[in-house]
Amino acid sequence: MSIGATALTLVPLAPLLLALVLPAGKGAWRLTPLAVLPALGAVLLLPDATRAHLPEVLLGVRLALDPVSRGFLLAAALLWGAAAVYARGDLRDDPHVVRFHVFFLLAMAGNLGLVVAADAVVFYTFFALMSLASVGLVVHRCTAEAWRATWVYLGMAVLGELCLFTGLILQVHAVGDPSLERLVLEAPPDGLAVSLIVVGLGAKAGMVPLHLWLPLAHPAAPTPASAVLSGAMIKAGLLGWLYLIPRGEAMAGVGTWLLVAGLAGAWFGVLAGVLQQRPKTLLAYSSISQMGLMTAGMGLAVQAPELGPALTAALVFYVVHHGLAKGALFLGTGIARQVSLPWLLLGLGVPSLALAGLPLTSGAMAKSLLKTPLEATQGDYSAVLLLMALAAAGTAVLMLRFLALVLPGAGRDGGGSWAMRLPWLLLALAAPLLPWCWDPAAAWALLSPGKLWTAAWPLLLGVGVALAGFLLFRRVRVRVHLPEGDLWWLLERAGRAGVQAVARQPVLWRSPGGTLYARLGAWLVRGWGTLQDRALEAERHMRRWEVLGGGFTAWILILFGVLWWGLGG
Amino acid sequence: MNPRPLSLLSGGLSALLALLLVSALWDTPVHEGVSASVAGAMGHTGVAHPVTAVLLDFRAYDTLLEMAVVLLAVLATWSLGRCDTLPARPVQGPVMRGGLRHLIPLAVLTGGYLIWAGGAGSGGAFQGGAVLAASGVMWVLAWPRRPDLPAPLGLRVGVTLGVAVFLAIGVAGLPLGPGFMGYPPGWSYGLILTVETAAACSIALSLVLLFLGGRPWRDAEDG
Amino acid sequence: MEGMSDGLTWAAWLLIVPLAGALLAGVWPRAGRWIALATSVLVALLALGAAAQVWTQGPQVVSLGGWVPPLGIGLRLDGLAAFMLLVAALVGLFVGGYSLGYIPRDGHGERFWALWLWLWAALNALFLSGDVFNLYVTLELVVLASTALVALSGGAAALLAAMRYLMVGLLGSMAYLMGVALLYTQHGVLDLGLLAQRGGEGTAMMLAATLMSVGLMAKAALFPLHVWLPPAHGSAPAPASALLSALVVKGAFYILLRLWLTVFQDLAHPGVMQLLGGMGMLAVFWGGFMSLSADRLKPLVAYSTVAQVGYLFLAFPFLLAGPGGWHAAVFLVAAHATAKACLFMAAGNLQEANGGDDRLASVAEVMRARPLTSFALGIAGASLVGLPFTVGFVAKWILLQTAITSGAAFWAVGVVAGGLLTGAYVFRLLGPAFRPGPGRSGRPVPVLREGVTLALALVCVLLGFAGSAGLRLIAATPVAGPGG
Amino acid sequence: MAESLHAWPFFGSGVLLFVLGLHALVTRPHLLIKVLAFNVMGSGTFMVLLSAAARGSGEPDPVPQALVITGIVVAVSATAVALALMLRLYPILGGAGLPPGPPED
Amino acid sequence: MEAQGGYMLVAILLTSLAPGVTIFFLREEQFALRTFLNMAGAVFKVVLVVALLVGVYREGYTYRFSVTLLPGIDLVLAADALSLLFASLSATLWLVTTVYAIGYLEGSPRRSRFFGFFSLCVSATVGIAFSGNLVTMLIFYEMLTLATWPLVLHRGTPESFRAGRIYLAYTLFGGSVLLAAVVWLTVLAGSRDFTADGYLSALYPEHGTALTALFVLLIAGFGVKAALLPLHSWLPRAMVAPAPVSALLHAVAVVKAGAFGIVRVVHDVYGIPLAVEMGVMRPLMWLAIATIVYGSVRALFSQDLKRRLAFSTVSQVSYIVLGVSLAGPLGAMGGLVHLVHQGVMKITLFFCAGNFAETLGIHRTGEMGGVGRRMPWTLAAFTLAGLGMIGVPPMAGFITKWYLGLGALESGQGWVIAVLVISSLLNAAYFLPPILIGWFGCPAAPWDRERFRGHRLETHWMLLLPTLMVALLALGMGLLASAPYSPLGWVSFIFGVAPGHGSEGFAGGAGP
Repeated sequence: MSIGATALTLVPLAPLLLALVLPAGKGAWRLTPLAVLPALGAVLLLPDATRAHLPEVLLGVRLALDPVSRGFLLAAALLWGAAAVYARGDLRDDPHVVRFHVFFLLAMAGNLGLVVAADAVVFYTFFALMSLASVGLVVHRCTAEAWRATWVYLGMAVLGELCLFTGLILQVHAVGDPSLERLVLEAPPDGLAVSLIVVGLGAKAGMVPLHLWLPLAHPAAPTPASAVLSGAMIKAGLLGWLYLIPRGEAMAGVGTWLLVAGLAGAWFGVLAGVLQQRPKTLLAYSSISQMGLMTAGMGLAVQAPELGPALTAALVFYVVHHGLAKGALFLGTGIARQVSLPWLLLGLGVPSLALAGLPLTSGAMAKSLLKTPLEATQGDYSAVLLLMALAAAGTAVLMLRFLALVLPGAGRDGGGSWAMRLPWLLLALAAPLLPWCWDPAAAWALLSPGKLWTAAWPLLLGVGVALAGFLLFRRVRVRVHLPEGDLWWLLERAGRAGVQAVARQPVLWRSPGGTLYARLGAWLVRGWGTLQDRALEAERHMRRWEVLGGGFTAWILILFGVLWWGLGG
Repeated sequence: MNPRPLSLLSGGLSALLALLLVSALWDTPVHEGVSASVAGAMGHTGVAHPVTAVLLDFRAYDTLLEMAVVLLAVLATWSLGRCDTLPARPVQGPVMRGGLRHLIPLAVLTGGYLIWAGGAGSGGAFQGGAVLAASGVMWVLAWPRRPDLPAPLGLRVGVTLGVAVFLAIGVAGLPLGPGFMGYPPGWSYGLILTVETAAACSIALSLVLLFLGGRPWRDAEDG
Repeated sequence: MEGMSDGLTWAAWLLIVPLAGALLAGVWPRAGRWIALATSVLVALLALGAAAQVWTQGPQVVSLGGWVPPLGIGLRLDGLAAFMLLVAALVGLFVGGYSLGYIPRDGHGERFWALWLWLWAALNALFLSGDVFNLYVTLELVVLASTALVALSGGAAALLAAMRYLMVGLLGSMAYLMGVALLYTQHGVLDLGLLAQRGGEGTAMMLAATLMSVGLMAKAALFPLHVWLPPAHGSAPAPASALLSALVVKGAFYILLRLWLTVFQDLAHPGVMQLLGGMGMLAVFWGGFMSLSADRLKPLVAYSTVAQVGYLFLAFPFLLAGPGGWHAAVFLVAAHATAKACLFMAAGNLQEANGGDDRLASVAEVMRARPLTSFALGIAGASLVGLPFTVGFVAKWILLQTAITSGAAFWAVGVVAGGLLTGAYVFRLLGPAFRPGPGRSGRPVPVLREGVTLALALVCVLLGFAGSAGLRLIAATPVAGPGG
Repeated sequence: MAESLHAWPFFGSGVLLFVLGLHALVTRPHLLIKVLAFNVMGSGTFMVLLSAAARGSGEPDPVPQALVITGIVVAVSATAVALALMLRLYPILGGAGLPPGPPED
Repeated sequence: MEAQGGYMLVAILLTSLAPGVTIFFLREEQFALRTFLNMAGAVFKVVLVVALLVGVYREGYTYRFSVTLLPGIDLVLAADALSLLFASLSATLWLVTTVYAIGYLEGSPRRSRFFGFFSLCVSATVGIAFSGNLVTMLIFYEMLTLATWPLVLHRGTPESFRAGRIYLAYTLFGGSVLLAAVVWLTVLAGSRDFTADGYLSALYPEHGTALTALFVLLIAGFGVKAALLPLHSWLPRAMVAPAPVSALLHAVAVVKAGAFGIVRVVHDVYGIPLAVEMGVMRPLMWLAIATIVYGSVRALFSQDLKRRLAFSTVSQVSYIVLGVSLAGPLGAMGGLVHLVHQGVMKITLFFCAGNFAETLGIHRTGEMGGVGRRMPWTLAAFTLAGLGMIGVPPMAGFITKWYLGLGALESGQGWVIAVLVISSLLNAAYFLPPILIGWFGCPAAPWDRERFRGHRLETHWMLLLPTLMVALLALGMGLLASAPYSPLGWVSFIFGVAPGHGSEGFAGGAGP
C-alpha cells in the first residue's frame, strides 16, 4: 500500500475511528475537527488518479481521487471542518454532546468516503452510512418538530437507498464489474436502472418531487448539522449522478427530464422560500433552488455529451461555491443574535449576494462557467439561459428576503465565542477569494464588461423586484404564509384522515380469524370431549361378556364368509 | 341390550356355525390317518396297546406337557390362597364311612390294575390316577376334620414327582436313546411302566388337591 | 432337512432348563429367586446358542424321541423361532433382574418365581413346537400361568380381570382345538410341515383356518376382542404385566403367523389379508385413542399394547407383498417387547414410589424427583413412537419400507398416522415431568429396579444398531409359497 | 362314503355339543354354567375327533384317542383353576354372574 | 485423498453429547463442574471444527464415518465444505450461547436438565451438519425435536406448555412426513450419499410424478423446521422459552437445520439441473417469497420484541430458500452465506432482547425508549444487527442481499429484487423505530425490574460479552467478506468461485 493509498484510505477512516473512540474518552469529542485533516491533506497534496485497493474488505474496496472528486472533497472537507469547529462552541453544554459528535463523525466519514469511492459497492456503503448517521443529527434535539422531520427524512432516506441499491445492482450485473469507471462507460442504457439511480440520488439531492424532507430537517437540526446537511451531504446526490449516469445518445430522455426537474426545482425553491418566516427554512428552500440549477446543469451534461467535460468542471466549481456560501449563511444564522450588525452585514451579506451571482464573487464565476459552454455550442440554449438568469434574479430576491429576516435580530444577545465566529467568517471570505485561487485566468476574464453585464442584470432585476415586493407587502398587511414542508403538510393531513377512516371500519381491524379461530378452537375441544366419552362408553359396552362372546362368534362367521367369498365359493 | 335379543342373535349365529361345521365335516375324505404307521412302529415301543404307545412313546412330549398342565393347575390354585375347611356340609351317619371302609381298598386295587393293564390293553396312568383320585376325594369327604395330609414339602414333591421322573427319563434319552424324549432301545417297556406309575400317583394327588381348591396348609404370612 | 443332533440338543435344552427350573422353584419356593436367576441366565445363553446355530447351519426341523413327524412331534428351530426365543430370553432376563427388587421375600411373593418360570417354559415350548396339537397344549400352559400371574396381586379387580382373561383364553383355546380337530379330520396329520404340503382349499380347511385364527386373535387381543387386556395387564404386578404385554400377547400372534405361513398358505387370499391388516389398523387407532383418554399410568400403557398389536397384524397384508414381507412385523415384536417391558417396569417404579396410586397427575411429582426412571420412560417412549436411535425407529423404518415396496401405500400412511397418535399419548405421558414445582421422591424404590429399567431402555437404543442382524436371523425361515 | 355315513351321528352330536356349549358360554352370565358350557364344548370337540378316528374300516386310529385323553386332562385342570377362581370371586361379586360393566378399575 | 479421520467427526459429536449426558445426572448445586463441562465441550468442539476446516481447505482431506443400520442403509457422517459451513456456525454460536446461558440462568432452578438438553440439541445440529446421507440427516433431525421440546417447556408455565404442545405437534408431523418421504426415496433410489449434482437424474423420466411428490414431502418435512409459510406458526409461540433457548434454537439450530436440509435436498439429492427440469424451483421460490413478505408483515404488527424477532426469523430463513430456489451459483451463494449471516445477526438480536428483558424488564418494542442511555453497548449491538437485517452495508446482511440480487438477475428473474427491496423496507419499518427511540427517545415509564444498577458494566458480564462478540462477528463477516475464512470466502470455496466482487469471472483484482 503506497503512501497515497494509505492517505486515501485514511480520509474516510479517520472520522470512523474517532467516532468509535469517542464514547470511551471523557472530553474526546473535542477532537472532532482533527478528523477532517486527512481529507484536507488529500485534496491539497495527493496527485490525481491516486488509487487504493483493499481486496479483503467488503467485496473488494477501491478508492480513487480524480479532479471531480477532488473538488467535491475540497468543499466537503472545508465545510465539515468549519462545522466541527463551530459545533465545539455551539453544543458545548448540550447533555448529549457525545452522542451528537459520534453521529456527526459517522456522517462525515460517510460523506468523505463516498466522495473518494471508486467502486459502486463502496459508494453505496458510504452513502448508506451518511444518510443513516445524519438521521442522528436531525433528531438530536428530540423536539416534536425534530421527530416529525426525522420520520420523514428516515422514510425518504431508506426509500432512496433502496432505489439506489436496485439501480446499482442492475448496472453492476449488466457490466459485470462494480468499478465506477467501467460502469459509466460500459453500462447499457437501461431505462429502469438509470431512472432508479436518478430517483434514489434525487431523494438525497432534493430534486423537486423528492425534496419534502429538506425544509423540515434543516430548521429542526442543530446549526452545524444543517450547515453540513445543506452544504455537503445533498451534494452527494449530484456526485452520484456524475459517477453513475452513463453518457451517450440513449440518455437524452433522462437528460431532458433532469433539466426540466432542475429548472422547476430552481423556481419552486425561490417561490416557496420567499413565503417563509424562519431564516433556516428559507435557506433550505434556497438550497433546493440552487440544487435545481445544478441538476439542470447535470441534465445538460447528460443530454449533450460534447459539453460534458466543460459542464462537469462548471458543476464542480458550482458545488464548491454553493457549499461554502450556504455553509457560511447557516453558521451565520446560528450566531446572528450574538454578533453586531456590521459583522453580520459583512458575514451574511457577502455570501448571500455571492449566491445571487454578485460580480467579483464565486457566484458570478459559477454561473458564468455554467453559461459559457451553452453559449459556445451551436444548439440554441437561449431559453435555458434566460430561465437560468431569471432564476438567479429570483435567488437575489430570496437572499434579500433572508437578510430582511435575519438582520433585525443582530447583536440582541451579545457574547458568542470566537470558536463559532471564526469558521463562519472564514467561509464567508471564501465567496470573494474562491474564483481567484480556483482559476485566476477565468476570474480575470470575468472582469470584462460584457461578462460583468451578463452577471449584473439579473442581480439588479432581483433587487428591483425585491424593493417592489417589500413596499407592496408593507401596505397591504396581508400575511401570506406557506407552511414548512409544503407538499408534505398536505400528504400528512391526507394520510391521517385515511388512517382514521380505516380505523373506523371494525371489520378490517379485527384480526380476520379472531373469532373464527376462537370458535374453531372451542368446537374442537368440545368435539374431542364428546368423542372421548362416546369411546369410553363403547369400550365399557364391549367389555360386557355377552357382547364379547357374540362378537367372537360373529367374527368367526365374518372371517369364514370373506374366505369363502375370496376363494370362490 | 337386554339379554333377550342378544341370546337370540347368539343362538342364530351358533346355529349357522353348526351348519358350517357339519357341511365342513361332511366332505372330509376318509383316511387311515396315522394308524398304519403306528401299527408298523409298534414293534419298537415295547408296549402292546397302540394308544398307550402313542401316548407314552410316539407323542411322549405331549404327555409330558399335559402332566405339566396338571401340575401348573395345582400351583395356580395354591397361588390363589388357602382352602377353607371342607366340606361345607359333612356327610353324617355310619353308612358313608362303613361303605367307604370297604370301597376305598377296592378302588385302590382297581386303580393299580388299570395302571398295569395300560401296557397291553386300554388303561394307563391317567385312568388309574383318576380312580385313585376318586377314592382320595371320597376319603376326604367322609372324614371332614382337617385332613392329616403330609407336610407341605411332601405334597409339593408328590405333585411334582410325575413330571420330574418323565423329564429325567426324557433327558436320559439324549445321551443314551434316540434324542430327547426317546427311550433307549429295549428299555422302553420298563421305563414306560415307571413313568406311568409315577404319573398316576402325581395325578391322583393333584386331583385331590385341586378338589380342595387352595393351599391345604398355613403359610408363614396368612396368620 | 433332517436336523443333525446338535440342532436337537439346542432345542431340547431350551425346553428342559426352564421346565426343570420351574419344577425346582415349585418344590423349593423359598430359594425361588436364585433358581429363577440361574435359569434365566442359562436360558439366555441357550437362546444365543440356538440363534448362532440357526445363523450358521440354517433352519432345522427336529423330531423328538427319534420318531419322524407323522408319528412323533417335530420341533422347528428356524430363524423365526430363534428370534422369538431371543426376545423372550432378553425380556425374561431383565424382568428377572427387576423382579429381584420387586418381589418381597415373604411367602406370598415366592409363588411368583415358579409361575414366571412356568410361563417362560411354556413360551419356549410354544416357539419351538412344530405340531398343531402340541401348540394347543403349550397355549393352555401359557393361559394358566398368565391367569395365575394376573391373579397374584389378589385384589378384587385382579381376580375379576384374571377370570375374564381365563374365560377368553379358554374360549380361544377351545375354538383352536376345534380347528385342530377339523385339520386332523381333513388330513389325518398334525405336523405343520406335512399339513403345509397337503394344503387344500376345502370348506373344512377354511373353517379350520377361521376358527384357529379367531381363537388366536382373541388371545392376542386384536381390536374387537381386546377388552380383557387392559384390566388384566393393568392390575397385574409390574413384572407380570411386563411379561404379559411383551411376550404372551406375541405368542398368540406367533402361532397365527406360523399357521398362515405354513398350513393355510393356500388360503392366504388378498381379501382376507387386507381384512386382518384393516383390523390391525383399527386396533392401532382405537388403542391409541383410548390411551389418550386414559388418566392412569398402567391402563395407558396397557391400551398402548392393544395399539401396537395392531401394528403386528400388518404382517398379513405384507405376506403377499413378496418374499420376506412379514419380516418387518416380526422385528417390530422385538422393538415393542423391549420398549413395553421397560415402560411397565418404569410404571411399576413410579406407582410404588407414589404409594400405589398411578394417576397421571400425582405420578408427575414423583417423576420429577426420579431422573433414572423418567429418563428410562423417555427413551422407551421414544422407541415406542419410533424416534431415532432406538430400535422402534428401525422397526418403523422397515415396516414403512415393506409397505412402500409392496405398493400398498395406504398402509404406509396408516403406519405414519399411527406413529403420530403414539407420539401424542407418549408425550402426554412425559409432559407432566416438566411441570414446575418440587419433585416428591415418594416411597423408597430399590436402586436395582431403577437401574434395570434404565438398562433395558439403553438396550432399546443398542438394539437400534442390530437391525440388519435381526432381519438376517428372521429370514432364515424356510417358507414355501408366497410368504417364503 | 359309506363308512363316513355310519359315523354321521357321532359327527352330528359332536358339532351339536360344541355349538350348544358355545351358545351357553356366550349367553349365560352365571360363572359355573360358563365353566360347564366350556366342558360341553370340549366334549363336543373330542366327539368330532373320535368320530374321525372311528370312521376307518379297521379298529379306530389310536392318535385321536391319545389326543382326546390329553385334551380331557387339560380340560380338567383348566376347569379346576376356573372353579378355584370362581370360589374366590363369589364373595366379591355377591352372586356368580359376571357384572355387566367392569368394576371401576 | 482417501477418507480418513472419520473418528474426528464422532469426536466432534461426542464433545457435546458426552458432557450433555453427564450433566443430566449432576445435582443442581454442582455449579462449577457443570460450567466446566459445558465450556470444555464447547471450546473443544470449536477447536476440532477449526482443525477440520484447515484440513478440508488446505489439504483437501475428506472425512467419512459410517456404521450399517440396516441392510443397504448406513449411518454416514461426512465432512464436506457445505457441512463445515453449518457446523462451524453451530459450534461457534454454541460456545457463545453457553456463556450467555450460564449468565442468564444464574439462580434459576433445574439448570442441570436445561444444559443437558442444550448440549443434546447441539449434538443433533452438528449431526445434521455432518450427515452424509438422507437417512442420517432424518435421524438427527428427529433427535433435534426430542432435544428441543424440553427446552421450550423449560419454564413450565401454562403458556410454555401450550407452546410446547404446538411445537411438538408441528415437528412430529414434519418428522413423520419426512420419514415417509425418505423411506419412499430409499425404496426408489437406494440410500446413497450426498453427491454434487444429486443422484436422482437417472430416475427422472419414468418416475416423474413420484419424484415431484417426494420433493413436496421432503420440502414439507424440512419446511416445518425452516418455518416455511403454512408450517411456521410454532416459531412465534416458542418464544416463551428463555432467551438463550430462543437465541440458539430458533435463530440457529432448529431453523437452520430445516433450511440446511432443504439446501441438501435441492443441491445434493435432486441436483439443480434435475430440479429445474422438473419445474419445482418456481413454486419453491413463490413459497419462499410468500414467507418472506408474510413474516415481515406479521413482524411489523407484533409489539412483543421476541415475537417480532421470531417473525423476522420466519422471513429471513426464507431468504436461504429463495437463494437456493434461484437455481444459479450466485443465488445459491447468497442463500448459503445468509445461513451464517442470519444466524449470527439474529442471535445478536435475541441476546440483546434477552439483556433488555433480564436487566430492565423490557418485553415490548414500545418500552425501548431511552434504552441507549442505560445500556448503550447492548443497544449498539442491537443497532448493528438490526441494520444488518435490513441489509445496510457494511453489515453481513448486505452481502446476502447483494448476492441474492445478482443471483436473481443471473437466473433471469430480475423481479425477485423487488421482493428483496420490499422485505428490506419492511425490515427497516420494524427495526429502525425501536433503534431510534432507543437512542433518542426517553423512557415512557421507569423500568420496574431494573438490575445491575450502578455496576461497572451495564449488565452481567456473561450477558454483555457474548452479545458484543456476536455483534462484532456480524460486522466482521460483512466488513471482511472477501477474506478466505469468512463465510462468503468459504461459500465461494464451496462453489469454486473466486471470493469478492460478486460477479463471475471477475478476479478479485490484484492487490496493489
